[in-house]
Amino acid sequence: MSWMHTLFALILLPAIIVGLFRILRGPTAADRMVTAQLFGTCGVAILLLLSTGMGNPVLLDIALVFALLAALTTMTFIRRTWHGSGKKKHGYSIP
Amino acid sequence: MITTLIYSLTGLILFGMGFFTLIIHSHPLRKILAVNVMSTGVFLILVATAYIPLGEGEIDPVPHAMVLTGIVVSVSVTALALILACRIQETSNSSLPGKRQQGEVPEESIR
Amino acid sequence: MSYFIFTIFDIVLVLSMVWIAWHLLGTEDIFKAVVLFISFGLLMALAWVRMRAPDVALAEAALGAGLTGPLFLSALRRMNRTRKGERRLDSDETR
Amino acid sequence: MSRTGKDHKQLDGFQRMLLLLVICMVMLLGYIIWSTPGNKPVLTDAVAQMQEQSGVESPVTAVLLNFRGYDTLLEVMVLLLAVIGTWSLTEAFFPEQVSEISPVQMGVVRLLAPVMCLVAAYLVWQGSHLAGGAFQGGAIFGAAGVLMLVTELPGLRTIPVPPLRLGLVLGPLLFTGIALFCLFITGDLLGYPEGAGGWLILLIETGCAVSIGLTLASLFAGGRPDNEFQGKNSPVSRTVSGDRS
Repeated sequence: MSWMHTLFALILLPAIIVGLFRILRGPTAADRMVTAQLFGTCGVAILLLLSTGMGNPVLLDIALVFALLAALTTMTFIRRTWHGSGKKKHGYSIP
Repeated sequence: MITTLIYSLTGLILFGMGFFTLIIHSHPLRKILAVNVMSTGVFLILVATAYIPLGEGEIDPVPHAMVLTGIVVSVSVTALALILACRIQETSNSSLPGKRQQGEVPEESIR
Repeated sequence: MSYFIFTIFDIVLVLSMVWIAWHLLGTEDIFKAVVLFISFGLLMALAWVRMRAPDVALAEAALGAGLTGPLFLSALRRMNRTRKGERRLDSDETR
Repeated sequence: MSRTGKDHKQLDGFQRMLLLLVICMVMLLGYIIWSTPGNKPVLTDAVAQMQEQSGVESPVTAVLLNFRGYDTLLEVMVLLLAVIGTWSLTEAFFPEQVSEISPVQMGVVRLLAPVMCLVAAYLVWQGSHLAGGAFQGGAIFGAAGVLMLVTELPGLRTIPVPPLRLGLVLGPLLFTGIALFCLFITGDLLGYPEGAGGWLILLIETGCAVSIGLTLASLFAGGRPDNEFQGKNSPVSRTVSGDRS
């Protein structure tokens, strides 16, 4: 039944692609960054499914690393990019 | 076989796109991004040639080791290039009149 | 069955990677390009997983998806700081 | 909506010619890839035969640190060179207005930084039999450093420089030392003596992971530490500033 897991992973992949539209459209920087984080979550789910589908427990470690390091990008965004210009209406954007 | 082909061709397309962008765009950050995409394409081709489908034997570990070191080196090179680009921007801005205050003074006051 | 699903997975993954790369190299907004690059690194990690290279996927998850994003964001901030409130002179818009 | 910069309308003659050349190059390379007989495991058997003697169970780690150890040695040197280049370019970048650290951010750092160090150690240890190793562990360790750098913890700007430098060269020094030691014992550079391979590789990996983590964190910091502390500690800059005054 391991192909079921792969099938679900395949179903989760379009969720990433739908999110891509938000990155391309997103009016503010925060929209784009949140969508990138959503990708991270989706990637963790896909990795967990694939680890059963491909029969490789090492993929669990990769999912763990993903989940750990997703916070890093968000933190950098908050500290270095978002802050200081968050009072503006549209937030941070390069002219 | 089909998987190897798919990923090799993707690597090739990525390499070509990155190469084209590297030449025609002027912004340094975009050039660095383009070099990253190019290197990713090369890594893809390298690993794809070593791919063997599940259950048909072990995979050649030598290309994997090469790509592993390549990724680490490319990240450190990216960091160095970014700092170089920042320095170029800072120095070229400070040479222009009227822009020196914004770039230089805060750094002095931190120290 | 499993082989079939894996092949479809590969094709969808590869198409979205090329699509992301196209937008990341073509867009005028550098911040958008950086966010797209972070997502690109994530999809790359999935591609390494599919090519049965968990070591490389682990390195890509830690470096490509985790560390390069903050590096670029930090450099973007540092570059923008020196040109606060002025229009970009050497933008790609002229191209 | 999203106008790509590569719109064909915007390309002038030179760029069109360039596009044509790039497409030709890609097609040529594609033909080469197409005509290469793929899917032939060239070195798999060679690695598998020597796997017993390498001291580790993971083939990638065996290739990285035993069979082609000098590649990795040179690569660690490249990372060190990147830090030297960065330090000689500029000083570390700290934003001019330091925003106060909110409790949530502080909580995230308190929670995640130790977990990251733990996972880094786990990956280094795991490198001998599954995926993992010095690079991955070092990257996670560096991520912990980057997390603290990004939060601008007040203690980070007063980090003493000599221990930092020692940490940066720990991996390369250890690696070179063990390589020379092996040269004396067995007559080959990085030819580990029988049975000791596993322990030596683990030792090298631990040192390299610490160095790589510090390297990535210093690369993120974007320059050498503040001059004030450098002047106090390092004799080189003291003499330079002395000459200047």
